[in-house]
Amino acid sequence: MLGLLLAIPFVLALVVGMLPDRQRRPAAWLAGLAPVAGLVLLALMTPDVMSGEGVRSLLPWIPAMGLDLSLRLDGLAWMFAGLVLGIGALIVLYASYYLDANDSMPRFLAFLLLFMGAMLGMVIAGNLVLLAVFWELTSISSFLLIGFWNHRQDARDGARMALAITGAGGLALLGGVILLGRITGSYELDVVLASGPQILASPLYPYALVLVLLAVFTKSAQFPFQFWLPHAMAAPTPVSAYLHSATMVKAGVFLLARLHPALAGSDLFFYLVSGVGAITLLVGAWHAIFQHDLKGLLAYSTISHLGLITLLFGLSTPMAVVAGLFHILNHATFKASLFMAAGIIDHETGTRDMRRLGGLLRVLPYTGILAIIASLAMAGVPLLNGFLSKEMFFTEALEVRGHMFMRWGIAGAAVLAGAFGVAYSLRFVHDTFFGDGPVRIDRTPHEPPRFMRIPVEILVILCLAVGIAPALTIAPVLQAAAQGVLGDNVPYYSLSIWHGFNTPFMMSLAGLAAGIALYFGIRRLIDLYGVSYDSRGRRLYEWKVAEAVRLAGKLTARLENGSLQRYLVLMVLSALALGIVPFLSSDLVFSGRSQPMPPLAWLVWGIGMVATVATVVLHRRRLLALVVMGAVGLAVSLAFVLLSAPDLALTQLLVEMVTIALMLLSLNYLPAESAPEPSRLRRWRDAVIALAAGGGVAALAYAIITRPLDTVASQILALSLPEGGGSNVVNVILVDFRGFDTLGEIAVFGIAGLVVHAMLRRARMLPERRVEGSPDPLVIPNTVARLLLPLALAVSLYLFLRGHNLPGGGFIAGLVLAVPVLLQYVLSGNEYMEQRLGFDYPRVIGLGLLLALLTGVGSWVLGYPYMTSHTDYVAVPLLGKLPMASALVFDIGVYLVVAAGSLLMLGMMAAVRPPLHGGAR
Amino acid sequence: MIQTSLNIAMGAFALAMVLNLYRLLRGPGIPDRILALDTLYVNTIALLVLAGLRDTSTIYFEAAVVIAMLGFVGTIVLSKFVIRGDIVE
Amino acid sequence: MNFALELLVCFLLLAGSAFALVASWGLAKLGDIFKRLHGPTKASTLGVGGVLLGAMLWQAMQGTPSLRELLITLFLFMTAPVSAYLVARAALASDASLRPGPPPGQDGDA
Amino acid sequence: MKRWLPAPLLSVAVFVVWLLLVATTDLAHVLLAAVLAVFLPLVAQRLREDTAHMRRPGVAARLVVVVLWDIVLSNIEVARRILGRESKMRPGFVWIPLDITNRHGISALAGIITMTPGTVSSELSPDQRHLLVHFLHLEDADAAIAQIKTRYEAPLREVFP
Amino acid sequence: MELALSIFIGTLVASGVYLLLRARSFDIILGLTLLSYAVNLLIFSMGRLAVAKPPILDKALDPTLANHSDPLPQALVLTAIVIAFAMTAVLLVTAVRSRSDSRSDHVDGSEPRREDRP
Amino acid sequence: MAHLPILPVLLPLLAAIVLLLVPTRRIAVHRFIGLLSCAGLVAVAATLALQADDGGTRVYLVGNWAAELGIALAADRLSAIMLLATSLLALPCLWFATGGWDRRALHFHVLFQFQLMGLNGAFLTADLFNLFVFFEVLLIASYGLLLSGARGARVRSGLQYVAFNITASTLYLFAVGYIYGLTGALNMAEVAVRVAAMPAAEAAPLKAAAGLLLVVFCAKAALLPLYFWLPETYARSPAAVAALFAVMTKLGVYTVLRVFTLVFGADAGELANLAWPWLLPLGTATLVLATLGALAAPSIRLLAAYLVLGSAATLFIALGLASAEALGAGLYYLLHSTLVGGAMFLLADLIRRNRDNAGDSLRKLDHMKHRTLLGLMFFVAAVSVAGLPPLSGFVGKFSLLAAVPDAQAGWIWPVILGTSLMVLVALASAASQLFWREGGEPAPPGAIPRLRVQEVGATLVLLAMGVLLSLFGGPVLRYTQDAGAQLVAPAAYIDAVRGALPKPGVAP
Ligand code: NA
Ligand code: NA
Repeated sequence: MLGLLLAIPFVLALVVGMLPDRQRRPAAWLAGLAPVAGLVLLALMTPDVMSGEGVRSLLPWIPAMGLDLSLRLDGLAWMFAGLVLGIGALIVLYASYYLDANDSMPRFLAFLLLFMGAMLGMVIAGNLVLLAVFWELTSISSFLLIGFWNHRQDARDGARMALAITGAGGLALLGGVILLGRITGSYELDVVLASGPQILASPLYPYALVLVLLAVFTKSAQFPFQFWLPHAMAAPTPVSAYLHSATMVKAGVFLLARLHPALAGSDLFFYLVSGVGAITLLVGAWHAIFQHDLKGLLAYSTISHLGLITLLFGLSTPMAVVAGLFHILNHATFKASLFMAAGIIDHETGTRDMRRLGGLLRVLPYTGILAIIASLAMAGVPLLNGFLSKEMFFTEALEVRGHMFMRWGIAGAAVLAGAFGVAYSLRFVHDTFFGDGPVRIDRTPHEPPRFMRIPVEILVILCLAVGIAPALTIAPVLQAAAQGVLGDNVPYYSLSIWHGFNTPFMMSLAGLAAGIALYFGIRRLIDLYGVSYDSRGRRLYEWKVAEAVRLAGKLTARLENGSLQRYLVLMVLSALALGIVPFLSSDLVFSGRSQPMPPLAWLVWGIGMVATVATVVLHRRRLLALVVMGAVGLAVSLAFVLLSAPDLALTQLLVEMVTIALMLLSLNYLPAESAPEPSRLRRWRDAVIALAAGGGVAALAYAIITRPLDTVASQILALSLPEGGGSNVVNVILVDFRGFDTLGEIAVFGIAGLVVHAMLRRARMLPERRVEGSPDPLVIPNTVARLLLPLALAVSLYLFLRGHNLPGGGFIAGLVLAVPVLLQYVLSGNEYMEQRLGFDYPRVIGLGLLLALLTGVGSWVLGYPYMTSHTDYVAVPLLGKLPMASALVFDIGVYLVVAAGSLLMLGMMAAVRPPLHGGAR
Repeated sequence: MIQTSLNIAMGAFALAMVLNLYRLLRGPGIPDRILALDTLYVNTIALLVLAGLRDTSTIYFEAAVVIAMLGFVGTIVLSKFVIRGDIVE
Repeated sequence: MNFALELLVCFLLLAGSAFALVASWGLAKLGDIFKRLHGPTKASTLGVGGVLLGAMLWQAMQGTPSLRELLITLFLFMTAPVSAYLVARAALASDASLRPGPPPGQDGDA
Repeated sequence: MKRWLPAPLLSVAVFVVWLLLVATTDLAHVLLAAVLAVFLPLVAQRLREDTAHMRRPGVAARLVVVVLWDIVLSNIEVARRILGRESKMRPGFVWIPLDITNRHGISALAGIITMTPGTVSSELSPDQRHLLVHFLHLEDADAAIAQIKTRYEAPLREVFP
Repeated sequence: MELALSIFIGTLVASGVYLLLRARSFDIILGLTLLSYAVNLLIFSMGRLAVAKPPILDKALDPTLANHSDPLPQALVLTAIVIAFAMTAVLLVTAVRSRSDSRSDHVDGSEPRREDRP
Repeated sequence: MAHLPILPVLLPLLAAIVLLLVPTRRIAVHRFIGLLSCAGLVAVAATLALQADDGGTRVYLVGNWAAELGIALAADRLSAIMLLATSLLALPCLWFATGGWDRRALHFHVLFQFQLMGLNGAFLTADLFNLFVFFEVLLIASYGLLLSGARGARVRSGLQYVAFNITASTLYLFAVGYIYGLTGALNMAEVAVRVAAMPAAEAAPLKAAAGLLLVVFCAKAALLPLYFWLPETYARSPAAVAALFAVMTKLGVYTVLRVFTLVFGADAGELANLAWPWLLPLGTATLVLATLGALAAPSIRLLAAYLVLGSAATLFIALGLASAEALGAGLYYLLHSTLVGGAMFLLADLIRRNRDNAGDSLRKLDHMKHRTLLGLMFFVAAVSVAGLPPLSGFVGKFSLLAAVPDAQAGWIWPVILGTSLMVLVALASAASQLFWREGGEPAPPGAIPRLRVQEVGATLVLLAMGVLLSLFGGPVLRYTQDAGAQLVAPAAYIDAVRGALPKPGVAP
């Protein structure tokens, strides 16, 4: 049943939200259904609540984080649920008359229901995490509601501010919740609430308390976070009436009540909560006096009343708790009705500015009376509900324990706040309904539609009923709620309206008198209408946000300056740092033995070193650098030859050729020289970094290669011939042991071809230099190159076939095929080649990959893992037995991909055409 | 005797390569350097063959063949670039 | 006989390497690109050729006759002139002052 | 025949090259070489619109011998010049008028010139009627032209008509 | 020999890193090429150095590391060479396209307006 | 079924091959094949995930060689999670691209499949060098995806991206080289055993090598100070590609997680727990900076990029804590941020195209078409990204907070909570700017491309996944926490990989 209660608003929100804008009436009916149905369900559950047992339901959700859909309806929750649903019902009714034709009714009501559901969820949550979830949901949905009139700047700002402040509180709540969970070992409310002493004794308690209080204070607009609330008044009035009387802002004090058993009882709690409450009480009330906007006045009044409630919970005596709960109810009723009245006035006059209003009792007598009664309740005038809870407050204020300063301070604050409350209530009534006016309004006000008034009437009647006959009306509710907070500690209290001429009563009277005097005193002393009140909190907030954004932008631009040079230098430096740090605490040991240097190695070494340095020195003249780098490549290849790696040498040589060709092809579209770099400092810095990197790499390499190594390669060597079927172990590794690498490698190669294809197919680029005149046919080289081609094909095939046993293999062979074809491109031109060699290279790449893939899959048929190679000897007539390793077929795939990939790259680079509409650089 | 001549021959080729390197670095023109690189490759072929002879190993052969057959590709491509600016037209 | 052959091998190796060395010496020493061009083209023929011949002979003496080195010679003979030709063309292209006049009887835009 | 063996000489070359590469005369490889000898030129055919047709193998053989001998001489000659005083050199360019028109012939001539005494072919005129030759040491241009034309071009014209 | 090779690798790295930190795309490509030489030699040398012991099995020799150089790093380097080539190709084409589109071969896409801050 | 662990690699490869063989102009066929492959991957990944939930590690010996000799793939919970995240992201991304981008970028479908192949391979392989190969596969495919059809600024940021990643890959090779030189093995499990047995005297070089690895992984995962390239590159990528890239930073995170729990984890003797002390502060700092970037982002795509960056940084905090619980929370967060981050990029593109003139600028005002739908989608995405309840971001962040030990809570909590708040502010102001304000001249009707079903559908699907992730948070979080527990006790993985026996029989 609790689940249903919770689900109704959400489901209906979804339904209502999907209605088209013009379906205003159905939307209102459906939306109204939610609170009404909820109230019915709540009523059905009332007996269980009253009996003190409460209702519970549990649905596992995310047990791993201690978050379950645990719902729990005790007295407190019941009271709040009633408040949320009851006032919610009235708000829906009110809103359906309030919104005008331009506003999307379904959307508004959907948001409202969403919010209602969130509130409801929060109050009946039986799990702290779940409570936090709904807590944040109220922030989110209130964002949508406050910003509903989003064409207005103040609405947008107000919404964002409310979200930021209450969202921040919600985040703090998460922290608090986790700490509570850590202390008690559970997030279940039943457990947490029963662990009060344990929590108070925990070293984590202060942190948990502060975090939870942050949530409470932000949500309930306590000092110094109160400033968001007045700005939330940019919302449509039904929203204000709902959020700022009964629901949103009450969430904070609800949490205070909810966690009272777990958190209250320490000095810290007392001083923090009651201190903040007292300050807020005064600050809010004082500011309320000087508002000109009806809703602004009500907003500050709300802040003040929330301060009062907070203060009461801070006092923590059972009686104070009861008073707090009582005031929650009372405030909700009178404040909601006042907001609605303000909305009606706004609706009828087009303004909420009290400086332009006045004398409205004449034109809106009925609404006026209602509003005046509610204001009196707000002022704490006897026979109205506000009086009762205020008197309880005075009683408690007198019984404050603790430091003397605190005792007197709170008692004084109570009287003072009472006076302020009277003053602003007076202002509300006086400036609106009496005196001159209204002025400068462009419409004729008259009483609002019948149904728009009904909610106000109901609420005002409640104010009266409670004020006159509390025992008959509110007593059971309060009792249940108090039981929810205090358990068996509910004190005896009397809800009678008359307790005799005791001190609290005298305080009430004093406050009343002082308030009246204050109001009229102020009017006489200063030009109240001239006071322009500006929210310092808001200004501070906006300045802070703007400043934060500005600083963030500056910092970001500073860090990410779009310079690749910086990004790369950072990477090099990071590598240097992490490479060097280990040696700070231990030395790099050069322990091993070196082999003597063969004479030939000196040559290779010398060529390599000299050419490398020369490449750097000459790098700005690019063609030159390229030629010199050719010598580096040669030296590296020779080093491979010398050090027993013939396959590597071959590959390096061939790749070198293709690379040079590619670089030259690109160089045609790049400047011939690198522009000089202006900063000498940077070059020196880079040189130092480069030397450090080189030195580090070399030292580490030397230290490693002079020590012995126990490598898996010994097994590979042993297995290569008997099980891999080849005596060129490198090739056996490539196509068999680590054939999977090769599969990836040829994929990379093929993709590179595709990427180049994709980037250049439609590209038109203007070459850097263009020699005039038609291209030279280069007859002589051409003739030779064509003669060479079939021979090169033969060599390529040869290298391919023997690769498994001797240096060679698919990759090398593929390049040996590609390089002579490249030569044909160079000598015969692109057009000529495309006419004659118009292969669909991407497709050949695909075929090669397919072959490689299928070879591997072939072993599945035999029940072996992918790429298990199978060597078989096929008897061919005349030729005898030929070895047919599946690895060979795989190598064909490699061959195809490499040849097609490199030709695709070269061909695409070659085929680039100049732009259609010339245009010089 | 053979060993000695082998060593002398290799030394000669090594020296030749050093001279090539000198030209490669000195220039002055790009064609000079291309020529130097080309010669470096050619001398390398001989060096590889000699090394194979010395180590009685055939593994150097492939590299030698490939350089002989395709080593001039670099020369052609670079020269073509100097001649036309665009190596494939 | 064997000694004579061995002597021949030595001669071939030494002569080849000597030619190659001289060629590279020329490349390093001579003053302009066209003069330099002459040495290396020769080196790739006789220099490497001599070494290859010696190598083949030696291998035959060792009982592992191989003609594969011929391939290297074949390819070198095919490619070396092309290299020289293109380097010469490049030299002509990169420095107009080196270029002689057009062939007799033709315009200057050859 | 022409369809399957468009360039018999090339086929022979492939056949020989293959056997040289594998360095064996196993029946399998001989067969494979034969297959390749047919197949590879066909593949290469895609890129070659004209094929070298050689005549007069005798003349060709004689030319080869001459050229090989000249190469040896050329090396000695060039070595002498390189080792000698550079100031004594009289390098120079000569445009050699060509009578040979076959592309392959011209290429062969250019190659031979490059490999033989003191000469490097440097450029072919666009109309393919003149070959620019650089001489390391040029004393008498006309004599040089005459020598090249008789010693190399004439036999080449017979081989590549 | 180990020391010489290490020094060569170090030189390649230093040169490569210096070029890598230049501002022009082609310089970076040259730098990366040098770095890839370096890394190839490095990986290769991690199998330890051996002269005249190619990892090609011979019936006469036991298939052990005493007679053959470590084939595994060689196979790795082969893969690395190929991949580096593919990457270079893509980088080159990107550099060319970037130059063509932004009319600058500066890696940041535009000529520096004021003096570079070091 | 025995071949299941290799399917995530072979399936996209096969698809790519088939796509290469089908002519490019048959776009419908291309789309069908691509989507089919992605759907297949989802199925395979889900099956693997279910299998892996028995706590075992499935080892697949490619080529039937023992793991240390050949290349082994290993699928445990972590791998399964990554595979699932990838495929779940890929399917909608591809669907989105079929809205039209795939026509404009040559080879789009092929490259997309290759990218998946690379990602999946990287998530599965147990071999350090094979990891490099798959890195390269996915990187080069990503270059293609980024650059195909690109011009102007996109090419330039592509150039930076390519150069940066090639440098990182080179660095990786250095690291792998050193590691092989020190341990003589490449298989991670084998390396782990050898590392653990390493005498203390030799630890320093190994630490240096591990440090280089860490730098590379962090460059991929975009950790301070190596992330600066990311925002611009991602913001300039085509939407479907940027969305897919949301998993790329996670790849960096994955590799750190894998290698530094397995090889340099708790059991690594002298080298135990090498990475974590670096990651915690750097991750925190990155998170802060990424959030500031989000706060200041001038465009919605940049905003999305910073959010993705921030999510990776959050993961690093989880990594730095290195407890089973934190890792579990982190992995959940990884799933969430991958899917929702992807959605954010797709959404950014939809928003950009439905504004008249201002594009995705958050500075300029404009008119927005389809305001309600897009606004709603943005709202859901924002709630999720900001870590607000009840969506997945909340679950992830909350579990992470809960996993922070008391000692570190004092500074990690404020950072995580504070950055959440800033993200909230940034998103709220972006939403207010985009959906609540109007300005400028409205474009003539028809000038704005209409919303395509594929694009909206794909975005909705991704958002829905985020919602489902929260709805089924129970089992998912349980799974990721089990995965976390598996990671902090790597012995089982090591034994499984090293103990896997090649199948005896006729081979070779
Ligand atoms: Na196998
Ligand atoms: Na071109």
